Amino acid sequence: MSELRETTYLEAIRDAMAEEMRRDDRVFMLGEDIGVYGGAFKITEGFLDEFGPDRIIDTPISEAAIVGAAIGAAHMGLRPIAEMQFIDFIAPAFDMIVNFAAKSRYRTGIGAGIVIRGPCGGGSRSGPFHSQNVESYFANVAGLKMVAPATARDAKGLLTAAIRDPDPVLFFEHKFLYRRVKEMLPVGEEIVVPLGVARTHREGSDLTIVTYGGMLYKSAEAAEKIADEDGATVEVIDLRTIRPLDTDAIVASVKKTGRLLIVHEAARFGGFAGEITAQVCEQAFEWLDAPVRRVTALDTPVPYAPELEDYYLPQVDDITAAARWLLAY
Amino acid sequence: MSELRETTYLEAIRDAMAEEMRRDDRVFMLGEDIGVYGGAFKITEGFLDEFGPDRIIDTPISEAAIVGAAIGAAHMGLRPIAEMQFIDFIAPAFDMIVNFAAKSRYRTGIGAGIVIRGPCGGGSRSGPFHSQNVESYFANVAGLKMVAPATARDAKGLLTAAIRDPDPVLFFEHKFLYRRVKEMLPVGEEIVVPLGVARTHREGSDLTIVTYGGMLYKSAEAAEKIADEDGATVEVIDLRTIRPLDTDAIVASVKKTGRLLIVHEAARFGGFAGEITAQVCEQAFEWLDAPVRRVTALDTPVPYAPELEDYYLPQVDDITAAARWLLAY
Amino acid sequence: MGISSRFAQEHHPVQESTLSDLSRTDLQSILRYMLLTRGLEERLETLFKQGQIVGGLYRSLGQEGTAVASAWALGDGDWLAPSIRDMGALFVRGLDVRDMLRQYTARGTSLCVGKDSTTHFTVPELGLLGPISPLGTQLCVLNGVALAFKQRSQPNVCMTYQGEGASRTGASHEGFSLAAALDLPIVVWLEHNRWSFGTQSHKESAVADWLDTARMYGVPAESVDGNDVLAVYSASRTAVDRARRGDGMTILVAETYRMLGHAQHDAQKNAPPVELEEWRTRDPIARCEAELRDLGTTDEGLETIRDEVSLELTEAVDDVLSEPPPEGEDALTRVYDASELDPSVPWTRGPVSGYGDRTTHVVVVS
Amino acid sequence: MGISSRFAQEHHPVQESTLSDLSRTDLQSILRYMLLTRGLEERLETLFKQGQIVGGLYRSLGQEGTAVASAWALGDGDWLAPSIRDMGALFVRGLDVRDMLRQYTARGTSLCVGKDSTTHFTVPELGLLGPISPLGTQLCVLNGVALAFKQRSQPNVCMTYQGEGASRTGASHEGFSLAAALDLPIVVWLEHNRWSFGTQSHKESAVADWLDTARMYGVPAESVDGNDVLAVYSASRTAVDRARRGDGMTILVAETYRMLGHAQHDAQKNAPPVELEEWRTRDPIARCEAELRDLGTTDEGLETIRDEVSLELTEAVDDVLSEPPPEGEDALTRVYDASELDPSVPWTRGPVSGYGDRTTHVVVVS
Ligand SMILES: Cc1ncc(C[n+]2csc(CCOP(=O)(O)OP(=O)(O)O)c2C)c(N)n1
Ligand SMILES: Cc1ncc(C[n+]2csc(CCOP(=O)(O)OP(=O)(O)O)c2C)c(N)n1
Ligand SMILES: [Mg+2]
Ligand SMILES: [Mg+2]
Repeated sequence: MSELRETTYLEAIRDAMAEEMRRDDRVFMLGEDIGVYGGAFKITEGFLDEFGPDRIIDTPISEAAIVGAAIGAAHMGLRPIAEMQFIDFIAPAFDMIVNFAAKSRYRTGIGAGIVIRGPCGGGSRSGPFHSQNVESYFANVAGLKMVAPATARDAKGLLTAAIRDPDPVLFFEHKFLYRRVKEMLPVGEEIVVPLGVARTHREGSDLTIVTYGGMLYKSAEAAEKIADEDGATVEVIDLRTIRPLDTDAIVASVKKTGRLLIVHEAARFGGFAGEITAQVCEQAFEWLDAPVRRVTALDTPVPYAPELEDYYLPQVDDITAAARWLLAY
Repeated sequence: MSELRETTYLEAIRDAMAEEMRRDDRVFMLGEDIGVYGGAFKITEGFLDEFGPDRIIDTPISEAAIVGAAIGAAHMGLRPIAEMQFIDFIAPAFDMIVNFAAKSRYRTGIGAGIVIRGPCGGGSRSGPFHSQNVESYFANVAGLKMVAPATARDAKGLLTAAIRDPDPVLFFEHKFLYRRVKEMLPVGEEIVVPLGVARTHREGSDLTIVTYGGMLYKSAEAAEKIADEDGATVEVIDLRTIRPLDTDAIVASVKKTGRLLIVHEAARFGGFAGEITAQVCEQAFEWLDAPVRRVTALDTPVPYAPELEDYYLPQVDDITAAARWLLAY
Repeated sequence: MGISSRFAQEHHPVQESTLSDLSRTDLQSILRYMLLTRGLEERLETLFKQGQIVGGLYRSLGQEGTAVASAWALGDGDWLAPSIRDMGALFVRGLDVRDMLRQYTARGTSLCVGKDSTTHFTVPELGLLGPISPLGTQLCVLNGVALAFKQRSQPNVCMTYQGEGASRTGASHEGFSLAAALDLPIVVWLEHNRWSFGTQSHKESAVADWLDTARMYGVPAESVDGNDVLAVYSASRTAVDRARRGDGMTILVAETYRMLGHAQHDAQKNAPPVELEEWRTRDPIARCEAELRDLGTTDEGLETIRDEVSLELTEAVDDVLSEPPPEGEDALTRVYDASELDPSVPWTRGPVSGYGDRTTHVVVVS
Repeated sequence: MGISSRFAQEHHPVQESTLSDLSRTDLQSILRYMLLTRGLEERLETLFKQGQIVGGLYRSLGQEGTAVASAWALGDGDWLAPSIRDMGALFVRGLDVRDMLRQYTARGTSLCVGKDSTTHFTVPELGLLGPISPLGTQLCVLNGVALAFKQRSQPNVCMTYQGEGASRTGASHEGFSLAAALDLPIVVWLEHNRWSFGTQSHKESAVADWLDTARMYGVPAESVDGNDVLAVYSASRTAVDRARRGDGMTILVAETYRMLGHAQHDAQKNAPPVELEEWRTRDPIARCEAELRDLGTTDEGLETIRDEVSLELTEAVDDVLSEPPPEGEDALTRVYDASELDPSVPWTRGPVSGYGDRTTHVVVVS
């Protein structure tokens, strides 16, 4: 039973990769400025010294080539972790991910067990190109998996599972949580959280909030507020994995509460809330006592000025208002 | 009142571009093999001779550069039409579309009034990379518009509107319809169909089918079958424009019929049916007498062999079965 | 699974000639593979006209020499990544002509079990990495294979092919640039066949000497007569040895010509007759036969090779046409790898029960 | 709108010197713009430390000469597309330093009305095309501007800048390749400043001579001392004239050095001290001042320029800091162009009524 240490979300990600690289020499990393520089967010600080230039590879600025090389290495039985300096820069690799990685097993029988990870999300005043949530770009792509951890434990456990997964996994790290979210975790101890299983963050019986990533904390805060001020109990489900989706967990909760609010940080139109709504309508329609609602960012790019970004992002008051509307329905 | 001529879906697209180029010298085209060769589907046959190499531009194989040049030309007040030889090859231009074109007006106040068009969809045994429906990749991207015509008249009218639109429009032409769909259209007469307005293809009172693009005909066939064999009337709504979505038309129909079936050719999970379901739940929940259902392709890439592709694609029987399930609910 | 075991028997290692010039037997084998390629493509064309081919058919007439003679320079454990026009190289590496027939006729027995066509298969047992349609991407993926060789200090090399049209894509540039930066053991053939789909490449680019496009990456580059199998082989040989020594990537420009349209639907009517005429005189097969005659191979000898090839093809076509197409439900298989899945994870259970129609599948695993 | 009218008055056309060497007044203006750039960046750094800057701050210390002297070669109606490190070029083209201050402090009065930062603005009135963060894309878009010039047979040219790091992206390659193929009137500065974010560029690429990367596109290319404003100007001048004549693209490689980290958060601790030392002696401003002394400008004369610049900056900072931030609701504006919208089209009506919370906006137009 190893000692516990306060571990940030960022450290949990670093530990998952370092420990897995120590355990399994098939695991290696490639990306921009991850070696000598230690990564834009210093996540890979010290990795070059410990694992050497063959396993911590500084690449040119070429996201498509980074993902491509990861796919080829995976074909050879290696377990590559490709870092996108910001997840927004996954866009130039879109073709490589959607057409090569995702379809490889289906077409050829040879899988592409790679992890593509990087910082996503807003709140840090980084403007339209360093704040995006990109899950919806890939939501309709069969063959991919998508993960969005909210806690330090899940960040470590899901990343470990993602590295071991035989299929391509997009791993979205919310940069706002990197240093703000902390948790006591056993030092050097393996944590594996299976992909595709949601977590009930908070139990409740009057309303279900389904969320993931950065929005977990605002949702929990709203739930808290409602418990204190309205005496109603809100169940908060943290999806953890976006694709594949743990529909069973969502449906079970909705059948209990009869009310569903979906909260995500990405824009509203065409966002992931749609898929959740569709599946709940298909599988729990008769249990719904109120319309399924969603609280999301606005249908605009992510603006840069604090006043604009705060208005753009879903806030606790928005969630509370929508939740109360549902409870009163 | 000009004479009518039988016009295929493909000819309607050709006419829209040729007529608009004759009317407005700001309109020009760029793409791969559109000039000397006349286009992979011969849509631009003869264009080089009529409009010359400055307006019919053969480019290198570089979709990002094609879309980029279109954006810059639009900044200068021109009205570019960028052809993707197959819409699948829009993937390498994803970054350029999502990050440059879509966000330009929001960030800088300068719009990017471009049309990106190309053949989409399955049924022609073309395998995983020449059969895709890509609307969901872009559904969550504010600043874009997306159009998917099903009839020859709409193909001409929507493309004309798209060319005149001040914002970036993705125009999806279903290649299975190119030569199979015909209609009598007035020769050389301007047709403009506004973006964002759905069309009621068939009136009905017992069930609403919402669809677009290639699936219109299978949906209509199912509706026909049900009318004949079950005596129930199905309303078929052809969205025509996917983004922005004509929610009013959908909601009005659902409030009338109380039952909604969504049919699209793209895969199910994370497909566009989700957004439609979410909006209907938000705006017509009390009018729903049955769960919203969807008939879509399988959650796999598009397979190549006829046996596999037929199994993969939504068929009339699937639509009929789902419709009957809803009617019996 | 079935595939790999099949190859376990079939795969016949390519002998490595140690000298950079070829023995007569080598040259006869090279001729044989070129004839096999051209012969198979002619059969496929017939099948296409008979409506037996699913989708498009892409010929390599006039370019067989580049594919075959370059692959001849590879050894056991090396990987090869062909474009759709490099079928010949695959046979050199041990692929059965039946496998190409199965691909084009979309058999359930094909390497892609009917889910994809042409050379779009990946077969680790043979060291074959197939392309996907979006051009330029394949080199980026092959880099990863080479990276694995390097990490395991395994003395193997990768060879791939790219058209001049494809070399205009962003992916191609990123692939070259990363391979050079990481000093990967890769040989890239830039196939300058004068065409890109329906357009002459000089109409789509300002490149005067395609060798310049190779030079920019800071690696050795050479221009080669792509229709001269001896030249192609020795350039390949040098480049392969260099890569095997650990001295990194080489880019070879094959000067050649696409003698037919992009695919069956393209009559290539814009091709200048003089150009076609000129290149017809440079046919790689005719030139290889001439070489062999000089080396003493008799007309009977050449006849025998042709007859063997023709017999092999007839048998292959008969076999494959009698093989079954895939079953519809197979469309649902191998989207994800089932082998490592935890049954306690809900989505792995596959189809959602409820409506009982097949469109309610959420996620499908094999 | 407001913006354009503002520029209508402010925009002072840059005089075109007809000779390829510069007059002393030209050189004094160039010095002035370099001082303005460095001075502004120093003020911005102070503001950054005071927490007045929103987001990152990117300096061009040591590279001011390339940006300023190259832009000096442009004329009325020409377009310029800067990277985030080419602020100096913008002032030459008529941008007010206040506009950069507004960008970095996220004012509602900024060219991006607070929606984006740095040089990410596009101002047709000044012929300025801003970049977006994804590198390599800007050149592709500038090609479209040049294409418009060509179609209108308008004798204007485009100039842009790209780091050696950015030149590894696929978009960059596609942009160069298309510009060359279409013979567009563009001058591209490849800024070889030895760094790409936190990594020395030679560690990320095998390119020995960056001029090779330019040669591959089949257009004229030249290597230039990026810290020598005279060399930068005359190379730019020649390239601009060539483009204006209709002879297409030129690629110029600026040999220079990024004297500070990528952004404020980067101390550039891996920079070899000797390298920094060596390049400090090549400071473009010091060298330009020396030139001017040779041409007879007195120390008083140089003092005066410094004082004017300093005064201008103090006023600008005071003005801008007193300007208001944007209003939250402005986040909803100009996603689409409202001016041409047909009110009968449902979605143009904007927010969906019903729940009355602001998260129900479906689509927003300005
Ligand atoms: C990214 C992308 N855009 C467009 C196409 C369509 N396409 C298929 S082959 C081809 C021409 C390829 O020319 P080249 O690379 O020279 O190869 P060749 O056909 O001459 O062997 C094109 C444009 C594609 N496959 N991928
Ligand atoms: C496609 C893409 N990937 C990664 C980044 C992150 N990034 C921003 S600047 C930079 C380094 C750019 O180096 P260079 O092009 O040489 O310009 P310099 O900073 O030296 O002026 C990187 C990697 C990006 N902006 N775009
Ligand atoms: Mg070619
Ligand atoms: Mg640099």
